[in-house]
Amino acid sequence: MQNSAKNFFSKLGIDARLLGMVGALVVLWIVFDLITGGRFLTPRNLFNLSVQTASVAVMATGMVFVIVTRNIDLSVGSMLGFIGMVVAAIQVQVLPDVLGLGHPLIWIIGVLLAISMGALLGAFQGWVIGYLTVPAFIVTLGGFLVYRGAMWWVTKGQTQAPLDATFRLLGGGAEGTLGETLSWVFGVIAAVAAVGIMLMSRRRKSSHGFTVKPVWAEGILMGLAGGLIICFVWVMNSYPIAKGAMKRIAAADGIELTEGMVWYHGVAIPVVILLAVTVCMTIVAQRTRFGRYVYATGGNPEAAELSGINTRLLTVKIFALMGALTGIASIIASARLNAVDVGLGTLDELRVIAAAVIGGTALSGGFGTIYGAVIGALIMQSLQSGMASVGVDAPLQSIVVGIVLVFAVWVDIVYRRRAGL
Amino acid sequence: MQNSAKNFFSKLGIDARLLGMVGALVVLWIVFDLITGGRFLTPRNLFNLSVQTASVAVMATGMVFVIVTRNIDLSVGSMLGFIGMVVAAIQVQVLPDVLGLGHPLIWIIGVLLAISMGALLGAFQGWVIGYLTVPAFIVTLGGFLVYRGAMWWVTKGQTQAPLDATFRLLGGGAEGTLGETLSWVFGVIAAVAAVGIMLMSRRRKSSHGFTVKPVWAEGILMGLAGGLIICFVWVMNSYPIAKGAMKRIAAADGIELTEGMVWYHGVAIPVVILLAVTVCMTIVAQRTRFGRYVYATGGNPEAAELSGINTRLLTVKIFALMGALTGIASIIASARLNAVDVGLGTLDELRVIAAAVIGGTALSGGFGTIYGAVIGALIMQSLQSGMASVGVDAPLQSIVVGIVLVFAVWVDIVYRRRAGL
Amino acid sequence: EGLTVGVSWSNFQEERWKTDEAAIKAALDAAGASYISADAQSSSGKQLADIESLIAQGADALIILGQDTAAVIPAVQAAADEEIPVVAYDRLIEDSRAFYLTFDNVEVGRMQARAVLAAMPKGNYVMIKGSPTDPNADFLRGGQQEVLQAAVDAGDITIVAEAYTDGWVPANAQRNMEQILTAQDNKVDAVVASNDGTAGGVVAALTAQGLEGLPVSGQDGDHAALNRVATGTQTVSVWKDARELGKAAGEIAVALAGGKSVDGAVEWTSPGGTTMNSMFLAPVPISADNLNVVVDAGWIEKDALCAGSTLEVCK
Amino acid sequence: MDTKTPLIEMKNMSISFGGVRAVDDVSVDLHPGEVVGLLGHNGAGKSTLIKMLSGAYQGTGDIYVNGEKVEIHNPRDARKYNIETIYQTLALADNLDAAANLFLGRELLTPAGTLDDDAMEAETRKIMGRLNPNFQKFSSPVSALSGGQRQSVAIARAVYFNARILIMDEPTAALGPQETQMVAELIQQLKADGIGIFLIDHDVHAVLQLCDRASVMKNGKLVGTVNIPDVTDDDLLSMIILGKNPGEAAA
Amino acid sequence: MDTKTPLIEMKNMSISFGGVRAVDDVSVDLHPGEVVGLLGHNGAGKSTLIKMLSGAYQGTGDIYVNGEKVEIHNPRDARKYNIETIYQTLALADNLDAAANLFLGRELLTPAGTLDDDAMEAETRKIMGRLNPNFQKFSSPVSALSGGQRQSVAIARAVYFNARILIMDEPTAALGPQETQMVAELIQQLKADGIGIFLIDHDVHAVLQLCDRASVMKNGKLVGTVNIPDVTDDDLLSMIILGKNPGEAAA
Ligand SMILES: Nc1ncnc2c1ncn2[C@@H]1O[C@H](COP(=O)(O)OP(=O)(O)OP(=O)(O)O)[C@@H](O)[C@H]1O
Ligand SMILES: Nc1ncnc2c1ncn2[C@@H]1O[C@H](COP(=O)(O)OP(=O)(O)OP(=O)(O)O)[C@@H](O)[C@H]1O
Ligand SMILES: O[C@@H]1[C@@H](O)[C@H](O)OC[C@H]1O
Ligand SMILES: [Mg+2]
Ligand SMILES: [Mg+2]
Repeated sequence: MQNSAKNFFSKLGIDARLLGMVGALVVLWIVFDLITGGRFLTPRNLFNLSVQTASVAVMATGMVFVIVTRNIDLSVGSMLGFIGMVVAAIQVQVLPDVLGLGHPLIWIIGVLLAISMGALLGAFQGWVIGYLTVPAFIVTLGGFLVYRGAMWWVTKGQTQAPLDATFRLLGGGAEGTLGETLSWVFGVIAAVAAVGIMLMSRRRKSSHGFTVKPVWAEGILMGLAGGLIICFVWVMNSYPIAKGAMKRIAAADGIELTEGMVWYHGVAIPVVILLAVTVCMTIVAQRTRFGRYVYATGGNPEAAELSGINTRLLTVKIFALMGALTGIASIIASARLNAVDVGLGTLDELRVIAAAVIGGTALSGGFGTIYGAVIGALIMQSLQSGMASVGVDAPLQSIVVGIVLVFAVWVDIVYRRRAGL
Repeated sequence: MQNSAKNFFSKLGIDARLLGMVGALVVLWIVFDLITGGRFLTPRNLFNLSVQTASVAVMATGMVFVIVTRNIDLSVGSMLGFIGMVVAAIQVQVLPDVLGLGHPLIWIIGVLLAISMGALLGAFQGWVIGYLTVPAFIVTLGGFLVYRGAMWWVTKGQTQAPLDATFRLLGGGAEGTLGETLSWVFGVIAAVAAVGIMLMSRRRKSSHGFTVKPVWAEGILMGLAGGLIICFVWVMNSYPIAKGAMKRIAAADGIELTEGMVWYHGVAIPVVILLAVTVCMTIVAQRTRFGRYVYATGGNPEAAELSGINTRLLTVKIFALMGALTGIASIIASARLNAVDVGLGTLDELRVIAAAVIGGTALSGGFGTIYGAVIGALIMQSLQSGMASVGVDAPLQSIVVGIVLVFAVWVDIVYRRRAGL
Repeated sequence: EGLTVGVSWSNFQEERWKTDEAAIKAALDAAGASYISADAQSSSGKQLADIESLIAQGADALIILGQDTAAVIPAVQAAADEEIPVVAYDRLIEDSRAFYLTFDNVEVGRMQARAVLAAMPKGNYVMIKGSPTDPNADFLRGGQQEVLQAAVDAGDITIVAEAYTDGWVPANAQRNMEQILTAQDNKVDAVVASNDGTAGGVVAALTAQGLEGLPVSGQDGDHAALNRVATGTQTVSVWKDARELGKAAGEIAVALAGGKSVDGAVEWTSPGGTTMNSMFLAPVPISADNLNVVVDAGWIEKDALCAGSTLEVCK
Repeated sequence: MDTKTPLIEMKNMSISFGGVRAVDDVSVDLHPGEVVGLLGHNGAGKSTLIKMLSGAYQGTGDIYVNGEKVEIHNPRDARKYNIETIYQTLALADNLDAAANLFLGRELLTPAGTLDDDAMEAETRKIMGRLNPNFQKFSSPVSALSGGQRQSVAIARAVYFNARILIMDEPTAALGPQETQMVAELIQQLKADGIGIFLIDHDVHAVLQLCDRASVMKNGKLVGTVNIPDVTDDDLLSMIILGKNPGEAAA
Repeated sequence: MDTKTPLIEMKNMSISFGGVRAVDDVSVDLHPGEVVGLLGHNGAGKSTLIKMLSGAYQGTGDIYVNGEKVEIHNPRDARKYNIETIYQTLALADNLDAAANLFLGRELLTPAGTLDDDAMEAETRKIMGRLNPNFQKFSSPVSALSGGQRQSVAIARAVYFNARILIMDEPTAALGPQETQMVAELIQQLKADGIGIFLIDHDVHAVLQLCDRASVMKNGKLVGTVNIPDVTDDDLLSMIILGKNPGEAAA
């Protein structure tokens, strides 16, 4: 029995680790759902969860590359705060005076500034790590201190709010979603693309004469991938927008509300951003030279250097990428809160590292997947939100998170040892 | 010129790194002294500095072993807080009821409890790291979260104070010193011991027919070692106890105070503890099997295991030692504050790691010295106290500390590369 | 007369402290005294080291914003040994040798609850507390409970959920509020949030559900919060005019250093039984009705206050 | 030789990595004063087989030392039975000097119980002088040594401590001609002292010269064990390459 | 041969580590289609010398490629001049499979610019088939390969990419007899293709068989360079061990 299940999954070619993580997530969800009397697995809560996860998950995808190359980035939380504060201050204090309140350029400038600031700061850290060969732990610990201090200086500690109305959409909320129709369009396109890519890869493999999965296995996989995407959109599309928010939106758009009218959220914009980042980063990791060099360097830095890889420059690029993703995360986090205070991003570095590691990235370098990190972030966030729903006090929450973190990594290690990896 | 100076130092056999660190410290001191108009290099401030450094420095000596074996301990700050809270709660709420307020057993129980709690918690973490092979980063990150949460639960966040009067002496202050006479005795014994050890090692070396340093070099070194110790005692013995404190002490001891009477502090008890820890840890590192195995394991864990070293058990021992030292540091920190609040130890893990790394411990494992870590702690503390004296704003302070940290490590790396290490 | 006053801050995290500092400086300038300071970055241990260093620098009087009421006592001890007077600034120090100058935090809690209760006398209440590691969080919560107790007993209001906010971080308050709204199916009628930062997180969560406009409390008079009051998404921000407090602190420190007594000082006994000289300033609850107070006081520019507001004061 | 109890008997040893059998039901033995060569193509399983004896890997099968069944779970267990190993990867602590590596796990102590570094260095000078007279870098960490110098240190470590069973995994791969010659002489001498040696070496001539018997592996399986006096180098090569046993098995 | 411009000339190369001269004023050259052996005791400085050519170390001295002075600061520079190296330590990324290692730094791409893993695997199967027919572990990370299997991968990587100058640092140290034979044949074939090869090998017989000239080093200095047809194995051994030049220098 057990063996035939194993066989089934190995034929499917699904990584058992992925299976394990998804299993853990499902168990967690069911447990919380039982404790909260069915309030956890509702479209509403799943929508919340997806939005709450986005910022940390975006950074976690970058942290995979950082950790794979045997580095660490302790600065992401502070950097997120610093970038957020600068962008918010400009949005609140400078741009409205220059361009006029609500000018459409404001959010664009904000977004570009956040990403390019992140990339620049990250590149600088990467340069110190790669070229001056100071360990990443130290450089980013220094960054952690510097950005937190610098963040305070930007506005002498003053909270910046409210943010630009368009910018705010990037953080989700009732307005910040694709809406029903667009969500379906998005879902169908994504599902078709997923199946298409799988087909193409199969064709390429067989053209080289390699053995491919049996047709039934490939079929199941395609069905699963497409189905999951559609299913996700369906869930997001069954979360109705609250009455009050509908009124607000209707008023803003000049629509007449009638009695029985119901609108649904659909996929939140930060989640769309997260999915886009995940897909891009997966492609980078698996299908580009850059990604290959990241893993090679993680496996053996000297060998990579001797193979003609410019590992120093690579380090700069990895940290610049991490920084750019932190910039994106900063946009999501600040837009979602519609404010930036000096505490923004506190402890996020630990959440991000934990997400990557729970997702199977090895701190000793060389191994880690993007989807793993995203699922890791989802697990962490489910745990935290679940406990908040149940009403667990913050100190107890931190105890539980600490224990689960160690436990999850331990299970992963046992699994890897069994599998002979 | 330059060459002959180099030659001089190399004949003396003084490690150029040590020289560099001491040089940095001296420069720092002089700069702060100039800025503060001579208020920095006073017996009083040096006394303060020595006491302020003690708690972090004690932990830094243990962190050397942790980092040398390619591990890290992010939990020390939280663990310090947790131990402190438990010991304080017992001291304040339990023992006085059982034994009577001020009972002499109270402080002894407190000390033993702190050290054994630390050793136990550390050993448990070490077991998870060594035997379950979960990376230290994760295990101690988990510990960081768990202890902080647990600390709150001990007393539901309530600060515990005041502590037992004798226990309090372990934290320094006007009462918590050796006093003048004992300080001199301590100094002379230490100086004689230092010179004696150097003599013995010389004799042993020449008995094996190895070349030894020229007599003049050895003489200078002995003079330096002895002189520094005496000089330190002399400085501590020229810091007079404030009038108010004298009255208090006199009243407590039933001594009559006369007009011109002056008492001096002498060496503070936490500093005596720190020195004892430093000497013991140095002996462990350099002259015992355990220490040798620590470094061997750091250099090549597999090779150490294949050489018959039980590296798992070794990990348990290293973390137990780190925990015990954290217990000692917790005693010093809480006794000094005469209270334990839920913030005790916050960010100490970063200070401790920074001290060890600034002191030349390599995060890639295999290298690091105990005295380096202590000097590293002293540099960090001098920087912080100095900036506080100068009145630098806190956010700016954290920026400066961040930059100095990276800079110090970079200088060390450049030096090592030059020296071909 | 060349006095030096040392100020030890517990941290600069919240928006208000920079204002307090400016006020203290101004008061000292006026008295011809000089200002030295240090920031403990939320660590009692560092605060002790800071104070030692301030004393070493020759401070004649100390103003201390204690990170912790008890853990700061050795510092007071050290000051007393040197016969230097100490002003316990904003937060209590349980030591009779200190002069206690504050806005009453329990009173702040009461004001928060009062304003919310006035806006929503019946219904489901959510309590968003401060950081579990800040003793003020429980003082505030205590004051809030005092006011709400009667209504709770009468069955008018139900406290359906409460949560600490780790580190006072607004994002944490937002997540907690989202989960509470989900758990309560949006059946929430009012939120007592303990400061303006957490109130910001709460309002963000409410807005996503179209519930903006529910009564929400705060404190500190943060500019963003005052703007929320002006636009109707926050009910009250209890304003502790930091400039008053700072000014008083500077003056008291100079007086004490000169061996003079302080006008208006009262003898007060703390809940812990310590009797000490003290002075209490009255916090002002700022709501839509009295926004002019903060503008008139020059605390905030009208532009910043009024962005997006349709209130009378803003016209 | 076959009549005495063997020093080592390994019976039906097997081990898999992720489903692949790296060693598959292999039995070999070793008598006192005997050198048994282990031969085979790359990846045949030689290193893996002997790592089960030295405690680095845990497989299945039975190990007998002096006729008694023993359990070897880790390198410490192996040392208990005086089994010493020179690993193909050398297994040195790169940050320590030659003396510290040589005595790793068996440090000399002063009467006070502390490390006697001076005594260890003195001993190291003696030993290395015999094994590699060119060697002078006593105070450098072994990371600063050349490939061959490192190998010398690894060899010195294994032979210094009264091993009764010595496992040498390609001990001369990185050595120069002179150093190789010295190792050959060393093996002769250890043999004369009654020590049993498993020698893995790709050089068939060296095996013919130094070994009493040779076991050949292919794809994890034992092809056969032969008495060296009975075979030619071509016999050995055909066993290695074709996996054919000439039929002269000795054990 | 001496009349044409040499493929490589290294003149007066020196490098020190922490005050010790590992290579001291050594000059060697290499012509197209020529195999030059580098010999010397352990620690003589052979690996260090060639690492200056492959860009792994920076020393002093001048390097000429085809008569033109070049600067080689890192391995990328060396690749630019088609200098390929098989390092003594192999330099493989342990977590990647054979194909990824073989193409590391020169991946095959699809028209869309993404990695063409399938094409790379197909090529790898071809190449490894020629070099080591026993090899089957194409989808395992190279950490799961035996010492000799890893060496095969390293060799394949160096020879696949139209090297014009090939540096081989003890390429057969870990190889079995059959695999060693295949490498010897490979060298012959590369030579015929006009490639210049520096071969470091401790086996004097292999050097005599494969090389045209040999340079011998001792303690970082060049003892001398000889034409192989002019010397016996004893001549070479005495150069290596005693550091005596028989006087027949060729270059
Ligand atoms: N990175 C390094 N740091 C310090 N010393 C080094 C370093 N690399 C090599 N050496 C020293 O330089 C000398 C030459 O070493 P090299 O590796 O070139 O020798 P080799 O001739 O290749 O020897 P082998 O035959 O053992 O491989 C040796 O004495 C070695 O100790
Ligand atoms: N740790 C490991 N994980 C997975 N597979 C391994 C591991 N170690 C060895 N193998 C596999 O086991 C087989 C035997 O390897 P082993 O190292 O014993 O060969 P060997 O005979 O010593 O070869 P060589 O002559 O090349 O040293 C090889 O196919 C190798 O790929
Ligand atoms: O003013 C508040 C202060 O009293 C509390 O201690 O910390 C948070 C602040 O908002
Ligand atoms: Mg092998
Ligand atoms: Mg070499």
